[in-house]
Amino acid sequence: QQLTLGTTANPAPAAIFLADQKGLFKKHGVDLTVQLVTGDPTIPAALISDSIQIASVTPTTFLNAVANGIDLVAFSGTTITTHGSKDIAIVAGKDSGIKTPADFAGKTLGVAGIGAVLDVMLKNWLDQNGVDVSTAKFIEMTLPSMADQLKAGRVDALITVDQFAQRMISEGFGILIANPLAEIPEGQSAQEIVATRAWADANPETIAKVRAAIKEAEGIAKADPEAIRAALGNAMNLPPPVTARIALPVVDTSLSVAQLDWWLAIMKKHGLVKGDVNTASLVLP
Amino acid sequence: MNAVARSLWLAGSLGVAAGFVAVWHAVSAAGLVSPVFLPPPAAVGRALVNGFTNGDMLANLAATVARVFGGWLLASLLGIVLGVIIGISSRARIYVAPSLEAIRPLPVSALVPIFIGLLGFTEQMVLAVIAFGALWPTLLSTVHGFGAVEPRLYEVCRSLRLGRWEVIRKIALPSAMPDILAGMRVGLTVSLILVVVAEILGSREGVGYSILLAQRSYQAADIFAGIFLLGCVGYASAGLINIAEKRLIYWRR
Amino acid sequence: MRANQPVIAPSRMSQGFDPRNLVLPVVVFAIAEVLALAYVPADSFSLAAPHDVAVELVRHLADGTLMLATAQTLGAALSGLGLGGGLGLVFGVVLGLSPAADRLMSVTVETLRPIPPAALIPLSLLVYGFGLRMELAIIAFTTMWPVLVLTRAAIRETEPGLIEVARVLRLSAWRTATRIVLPGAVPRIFVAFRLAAAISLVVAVTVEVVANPRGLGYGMMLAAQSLHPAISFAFLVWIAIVGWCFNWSLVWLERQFFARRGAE
Amino acid sequence: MQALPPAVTFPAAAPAAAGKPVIRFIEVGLSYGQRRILEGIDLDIWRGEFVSIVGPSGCGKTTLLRLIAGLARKDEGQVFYNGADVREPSPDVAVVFQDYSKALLPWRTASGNVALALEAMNVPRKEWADRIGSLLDLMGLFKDRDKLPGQMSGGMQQRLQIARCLAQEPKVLLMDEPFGALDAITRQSLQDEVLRIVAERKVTAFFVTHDLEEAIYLGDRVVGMAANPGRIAKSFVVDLPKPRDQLTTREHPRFLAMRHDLFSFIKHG
Amino acid sequence: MQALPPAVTFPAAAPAAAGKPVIRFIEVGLSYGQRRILEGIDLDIWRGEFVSIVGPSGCGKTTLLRLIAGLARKDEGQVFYNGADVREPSPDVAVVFQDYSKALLPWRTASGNVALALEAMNVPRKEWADRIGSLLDLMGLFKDRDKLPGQMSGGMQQRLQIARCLAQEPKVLLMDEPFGALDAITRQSLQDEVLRIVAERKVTAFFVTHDLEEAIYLGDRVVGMAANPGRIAKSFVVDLPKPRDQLTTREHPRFLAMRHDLFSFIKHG
Ligand SMILES: Nc1ncnc2c1ncn2[C@@H]1O[C@H](COP(=O)(O)OP(=O)(O)OP(=O)(O)O)[C@@H](O)[C@H]1O
Ligand SMILES: Nc1ncnc2c1ncn2[C@@H]1O[C@H](COP(=O)(O)OP(=O)(O)OP(=O)(O)O)[C@@H](O)[C@H]1O
Ligand SMILES: [Mg+2]
Ligand SMILES: [Mg+2]
Repeated sequence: QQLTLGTTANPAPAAIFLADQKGLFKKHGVDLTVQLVTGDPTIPAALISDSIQIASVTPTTFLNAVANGIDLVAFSGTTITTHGSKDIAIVAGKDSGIKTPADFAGKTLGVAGIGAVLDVMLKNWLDQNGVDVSTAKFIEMTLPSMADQLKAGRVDALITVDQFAQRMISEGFGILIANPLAEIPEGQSAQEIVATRAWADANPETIAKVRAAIKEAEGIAKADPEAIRAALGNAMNLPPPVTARIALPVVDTSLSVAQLDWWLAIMKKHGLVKGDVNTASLVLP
Repeated sequence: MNAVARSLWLAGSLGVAAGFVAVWHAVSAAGLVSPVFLPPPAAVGRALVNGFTNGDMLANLAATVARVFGGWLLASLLGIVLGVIIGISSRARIYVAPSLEAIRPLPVSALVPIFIGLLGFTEQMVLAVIAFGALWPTLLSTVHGFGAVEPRLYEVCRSLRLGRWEVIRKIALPSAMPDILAGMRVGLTVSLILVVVAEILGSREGVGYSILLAQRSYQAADIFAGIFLLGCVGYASAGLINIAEKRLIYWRR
Repeated sequence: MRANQPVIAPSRMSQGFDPRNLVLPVVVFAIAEVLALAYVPADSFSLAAPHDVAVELVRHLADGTLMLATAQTLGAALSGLGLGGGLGLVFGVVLGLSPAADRLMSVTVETLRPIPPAALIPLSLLVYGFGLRMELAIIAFTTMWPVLVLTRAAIRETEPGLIEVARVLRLSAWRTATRIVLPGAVPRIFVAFRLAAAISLVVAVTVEVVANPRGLGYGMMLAAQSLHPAISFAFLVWIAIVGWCFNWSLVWLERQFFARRGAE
Repeated sequence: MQALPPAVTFPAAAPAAAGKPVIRFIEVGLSYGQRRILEGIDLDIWRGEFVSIVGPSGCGKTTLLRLIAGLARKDEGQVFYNGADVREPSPDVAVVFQDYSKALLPWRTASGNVALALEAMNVPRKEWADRIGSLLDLMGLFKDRDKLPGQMSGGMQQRLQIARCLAQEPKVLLMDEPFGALDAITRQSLQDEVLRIVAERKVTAFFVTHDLEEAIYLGDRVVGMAANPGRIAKSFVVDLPKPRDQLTTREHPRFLAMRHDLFSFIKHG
Repeated sequence: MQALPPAVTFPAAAPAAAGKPVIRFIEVGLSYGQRRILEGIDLDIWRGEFVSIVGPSGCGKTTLLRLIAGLARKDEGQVFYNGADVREPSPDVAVVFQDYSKALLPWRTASGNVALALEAMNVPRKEWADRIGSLLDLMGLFKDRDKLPGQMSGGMQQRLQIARCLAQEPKVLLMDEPFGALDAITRQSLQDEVLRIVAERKVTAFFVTHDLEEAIYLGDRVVGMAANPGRIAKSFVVDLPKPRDQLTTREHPRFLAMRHDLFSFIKHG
């Protein structure tokens, strides 16, 4: 059986890239191709249409899909957050007048996608720091264009990932305000590996094989974090200087209902998910 | 056609549309397509009612309609002016037209970053994006209309020694008017399509933006409610163009 | 004496190729290059200087990746245009010839027309999955309307005298359409198709950018996401070139058609 | 021109043939907006009859012809063709339009324009070449058969339209100033051709013209219209011997008398 | 028609006025593709002269007229207007086109179409109403002034075009079968109007017609063309007294003699 695994180009599914490049899927008896897709939100439809059978999706996409009746289940995690990770940064413009969290009220803030992981992170951070989220205006922009937007003063602050944040700060037009990962409990799931419930029910052995392959990749990653760097550079075809500086994610493929609950609670609080989700049934044992 | 006949035709037309809605209902009732992606018509109706009573659908609609018409008028004006210039000037045809032909097929979504770079996340940016995309149908039709003027009329102008501007204003534009209006009709549709793109990429509140948010959270009924609103705007504006057509090409009937 | 030349001219925007066509693009590129040298850092994540774009363009052309992507995008655009344009032509002719059908369909047509292709992507993806078919369906849907509207208008432009000729000859509806109305409308229908061709390309690329992992749009998006702005712009420039060629071949076809018709 | 003979009277109505009329107008009236164009038109045309219509410019001749063709709507009265109400064009009827330049397909050659009529009648394709060739020859257009209408002179276009109508082999031929753009000689020879064809095929003809001599020369009956509103003000039988001949007929004293009569009718209404 | 007088000869060339000709053709030739349309055209037209052109359908009359108007290109020879090469239309020259229905703006009323000429000449707007009114009146179209061309009969459209050309107050009037769609009476009265205007304003006229009598009645000179290739085959001065008059002039023995002569020229080439 020929399988396709869909994911967007980002560091979270590092274990998958690693397993793919090391031939671990083949080794465990699955014929699997990794397909990069350009947007997370299209993944549920692609799963249902059977264009891809497995996907690595962000918790926001996953929970939203489930909340609206798309019956997906997760059977593995990818990477988790740690306080030490600088992967995500909240950066303000030099001339925006933002120094402290309180200054965010009423400002224009850039995010990569309304309702997506970074957006949720930013809103959660604002909320934790006592800012009324509803006073701020959120604007969508692509990650690579964020530096230009901030420089031109089109947004007052934004949430972005490490390599872009470094550029803004080192060139002097951005000020690092916070590292939101340091302010949430450690060990939150960055992405989950999912399939439709129907497919998962029909292919338990395949799932076991995929899990085994990813587990093995996790082992390699834990032993040699630099292996991830190469795998990410390869999989996403990054320029070598970027690959060299990329902040390495922490691979951890265990997944618990509690991790999903944490996301769900924040999303609910900010009205980013409608409907009820029974997280207990969402993680395959 | 008198008022009675007109309303009968409208009723018939609504009947046909209702037929399509019935087919849609049957499809979703039979479960042929997941309701997550194709909601039943009733759910869309509820979403609409809910949007107008609880949400800010009305404000969104007003903002979007203003953008569509602003952008479309800008596009039509640009299209006609450029079309006239290309229609009459061989120099414009040599130097400018080929470049226009090359940027014509560029996906607007790929160009939006450039527009944002120039204009920021502003209302002007949204208008510029719409104008850029909706300009082509009118431009092409105008150029064609100018080429299709009865040659004898041009000869009349030449023997009357009308100036260029007069030829344009008195002969070519009226004669090309049916073509121009047809182009503007298509341009309006393109504007409606682009307003969604522009609102999404420019983060401007409106029907398009609400469609995006609904899409992000898989709220199919809200997506279709937004589409339905765009459809209504489309229908209403088509009616306006019909009226314009009746007044501007009275001599055709 | 150039007396027979019309004062105002032809229905096409551009004729054959002329070196002077390149003046404007060259000037724009030169300005862009100067600006880029002055303001764009060499390792920018979102902008690139024209010469870097040119280098990437040549490289990707040489290694065949661009060609494969072009084939995929163009294949989808062409087949979508064929399907959508064909349907639009048929419906446009029917609605143009029959005022009753036109009035009955008006609500349906006018409300379906503005459906943004982006809104159809999830639905089409769901039904067809990744690949040619989902893209084709959206392109066909989007290109159908302009062809329909412009064909309908073209048909209404038919010289009333000729319609009367058809009536007194008692030509069947089919013959009236094929012998009188369509030949007269052909120049305008070509305009419609040239417009729809550009739209088909735009929609193909958009669908690829948003969802479909194939073709030029996907390549462009992936390059942007993996922080290769020069490659991304190379794709964009290439899309412009492909679009220009696409349009040019339609103009060429049009000219062949009229040359033949003139000689017939 | 010799001195005119004293005015004579001519029989006014002409139920020349027995049976029912092919075309029958009963109290037909027609208005455009407030303007009354036709009023109280009563006219019967019999099988094989050649009726010439004359009248001042704008009096409604073309409108009358379009009523028979089924191309115009009437407001009052009735128009019958072969006993049936005229609702739409009949396949037996061919129309030569006054506005010849708008009645030809600009993208088809002379042959192609004639072929249109053959297509309409489903004539087998192998017969086309012969029939098109002989018709174009008849109209003196054989060597121009590959020209497009835009490459033809006014007179050539007019003849081409006549060729297409003859290709229809109609039972009724409605002609609206078909020879208006032709020179005297071509005109005379085509007049004779039309007379011959009409006689041979027993065609009923309705012929609008401004040339009074032509109206008499061709007609079995001449109908004179008056304007404002358009109505039939005169109608007489042309009792000149047949077959007619350009020289002798036109010099026939009755011809000259009729001509004079018609002229003064047109002049004084 | 009475017995014809013995054939007479007429002076062939007519340098009626002194000085230079207004229009001068020198060895003009023209082809469309392989087909030779005009060959070796030599023709001088003098100020105030009224030249009638006759010839078989398709012989090149319209083409000749378009050369003077600056609307057609020639392949050989030269065409001069007032001593200068004709490159493009001159403001002094008005053209009445043969296909009248194509030469009117379909979106303008009768008044609007005449106004076009006034606009072209920058006539002050307050003079328009009067001038348009009197021209339309002259053409018998006053009560139709608010009609669109599509609502007018063929003859009305033709008259409207003439009105527009007269509004130009041209020095040279080129007319291509301007009366082709008019009834005999309207035609005669317009003939007289044209003669009057031409004489009053000393207009030079170039008049293409198929009506031989009309050619003689109006012309100071009649030029006969032959076809294949189009060339000037006959040219004679009409030495009938002026002012002319529909009754006496047309019965003048020399008129009849010329008519006969022209007829046999057209017939036998
Ligand atoms: N569509 C229309 N709207 C208004 N009036 C019209 C329309 N069509 C024709 N008429 C009027 O009807 C009258 C008769 O027109 P018709 O064409 O029958 O005249 P005709 O006798 O053929 O004249 P001619 O000899 O000049 O061709 C004219 O006064 C004309 O203005
Ligand atoms: N564009 C063209 N291409 C080819 N041949 C042409 C073109 N225009 C005119 N001709 C030919 O030139 C010849 C002369 O045409 P022209 O219109 O001058 O004739 P005419 O004397 O005005 O005839 P008529 O009395 O029928 O109007 C015709 O044989 C015609 O076919
Ligand atoms: Mg008429
Ligand atoms: Mg001519």
